[in-house]
Amino acid sequence: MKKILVAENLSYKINDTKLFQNLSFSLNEGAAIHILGSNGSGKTSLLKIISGLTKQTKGEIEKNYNKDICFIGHKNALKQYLTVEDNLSLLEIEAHGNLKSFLQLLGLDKLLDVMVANLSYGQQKKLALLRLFLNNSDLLVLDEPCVGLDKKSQDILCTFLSDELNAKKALIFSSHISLDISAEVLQLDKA
Amino acid sequence: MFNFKFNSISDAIFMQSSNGQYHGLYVWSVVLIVLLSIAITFLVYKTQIKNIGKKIK
Amino acid sequence: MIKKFIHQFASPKTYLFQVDRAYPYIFYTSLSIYLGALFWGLFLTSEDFVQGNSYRIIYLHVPASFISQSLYLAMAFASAIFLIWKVKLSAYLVRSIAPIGAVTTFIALVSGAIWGIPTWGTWWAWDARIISTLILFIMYLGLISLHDSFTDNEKADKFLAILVIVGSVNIPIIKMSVEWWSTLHQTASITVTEKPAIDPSMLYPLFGSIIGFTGIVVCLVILSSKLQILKREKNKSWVKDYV
Amino acid sequence: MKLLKFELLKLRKKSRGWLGPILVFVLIMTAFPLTVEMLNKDIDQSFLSVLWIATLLVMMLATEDIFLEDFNDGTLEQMAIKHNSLSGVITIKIFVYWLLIGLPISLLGALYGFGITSSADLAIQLIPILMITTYIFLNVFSFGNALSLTKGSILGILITMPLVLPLLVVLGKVVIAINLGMNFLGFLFLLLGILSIIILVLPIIISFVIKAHLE
Repeated sequence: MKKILVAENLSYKINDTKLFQNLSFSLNEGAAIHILGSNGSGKTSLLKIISGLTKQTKGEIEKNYNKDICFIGHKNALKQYLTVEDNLSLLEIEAHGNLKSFLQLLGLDKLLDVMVANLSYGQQKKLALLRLFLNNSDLLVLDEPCVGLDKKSQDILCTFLSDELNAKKALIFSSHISLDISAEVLQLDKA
Repeated sequence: MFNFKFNSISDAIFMQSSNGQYHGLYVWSVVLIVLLSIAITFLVYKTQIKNIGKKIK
Repeated sequence: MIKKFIHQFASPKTYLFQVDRAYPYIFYTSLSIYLGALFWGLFLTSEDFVQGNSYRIIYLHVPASFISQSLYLAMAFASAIFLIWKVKLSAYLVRSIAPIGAVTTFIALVSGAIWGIPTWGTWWAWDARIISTLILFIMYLGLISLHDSFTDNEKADKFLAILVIVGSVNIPIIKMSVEWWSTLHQTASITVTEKPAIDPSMLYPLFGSIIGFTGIVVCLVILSSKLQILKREKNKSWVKDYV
Repeated sequence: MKLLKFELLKLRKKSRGWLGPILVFVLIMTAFPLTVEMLNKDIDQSFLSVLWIATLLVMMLATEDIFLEDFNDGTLEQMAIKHNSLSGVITIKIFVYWLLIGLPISLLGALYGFGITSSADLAIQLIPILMITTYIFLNVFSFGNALSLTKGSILGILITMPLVLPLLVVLGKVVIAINLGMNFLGFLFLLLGILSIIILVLPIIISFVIKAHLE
């Protein structure tokens, strides 16, 4: 088994507030980690550290993958004043083979000419998740992917993630809604 | 080198120069401004430190 | 190794204790030097041949403008240390020097303007040094407002340090360019390399006032940094003991 | 190249982002002659001063949104993860802004120069100078806006205005050089030198600042 991520004694603090201390875990390919914790326990910070946006205060993190990370955060990375089609090309997935089927699956196929600002929040979230569905990465980092999604889309997401895990990809995510994926739980609590 | 330049206090206040102008107003206002602004800055910091000290206690 | 050394000796705690011990000595010596030099300069020196008695403002103006520029240099130095070695104390120092710099620049500007009335016949001139001092003043205020607009202090420290360093590159350029643009101001009275252009009897009190004023400003910086440390470390246990 | 295409698309579709500053420039340059007497012969000289100040103001306005929007909607986050050199992305971003805002303003400024002073020489000389200065202004104000990201552009302007003053001095000298018809090329090379230093250094500093914002 190849280890995609190995974290040793990670600590992080913002302005002298300690969020987590001496956190150690490892992530194999084909495995998933579900980060749990109360509000303000540092879930988002941990995911940002893993994706390289933030630097940990202490500890080491070893990354072992070839391609880019697929990171889905709170922010959608969508341009409100552009149409869905333009946004797809900005995300560099307009030519992907599976694009059409996923658009149909999520019910976005009729909305290609609509400006993103005119979509509902859930639709925007689905559009943002297309970047995940058509990803080209070994490591998937998801921060609260289910917020604003209806039950049907959540199921689609779960099936997709299970398939990805079977395809030897690694997944680390935080979610308040439990997802139907076999995942190891990492509990973050305030020190 | 260490002799008083001015003969009386009023001379020192008015500071008449050899060209006849009185420069005392300028010199003394600058002295006043400099000393005052430094003193005020000192005061402001001292009180602020005192206040924050009370808060911490 | 250097990093370890700096971190050991630059903890806010040791700094505060050392500085508290030195403060009264610095304050009283520099105050007496400053007042003595002012007395000497204002009453004992003979009047200037060209400017008359108004030249005595030099003993107040030159120290202030010298300090206002040196303080910026000190800030740039502290910022570099902060960015390279991540020393917290130097970040505090940068933030605490800025308001003191603004005060001294203000003194330099006002005293210069008043000095200008009898000597140039105008209180303001679009002249190289005046403009660059004014810009320095605005920059000090800008630095303060930049730091204060961020609630996240660590971010604010980083941005402040970056801006200080970019500004320090720019200050000599501003000075050169404005000088190139036009100049009316007299050339510097004292430079390091050349023989001073003014009489020794006027020079000694000038040096005295510069040294004394520097000491007073150092005291102000100490107070300001103390306030900064107390504000930023108020949750630490040693601060409670200290107060 | 792909990035260049994307940034162009993003700015082109946001017409208030690029057309807005250009129209403001046109309005300022049109309003200026209304405030002075048309028979005044000194209008030639004050025209250039107004031109520099108008360019300065418009570049401030134009950079207001340069990082803020991408920061708010998360695009910057994705870019920082995807691209190893964020400074390259920033260079391209500023270049696109220059292409859509700086370049048209340079041409318009030359046009106004011809219209007001009716000197073709002046108009032609203005084009390269304006092209370089708009690029420098865009870089410097982007730096200010990166620092004051999410805190409003007033702060950004306040802290970067002092930094562009030397450039204004150079531009003031250029006015004399143009009027006397001498040493024009020297100034052009001076401006080019300033520009090349700024292009090399500022994007790196800006990327440092933006990374700190993303933390």
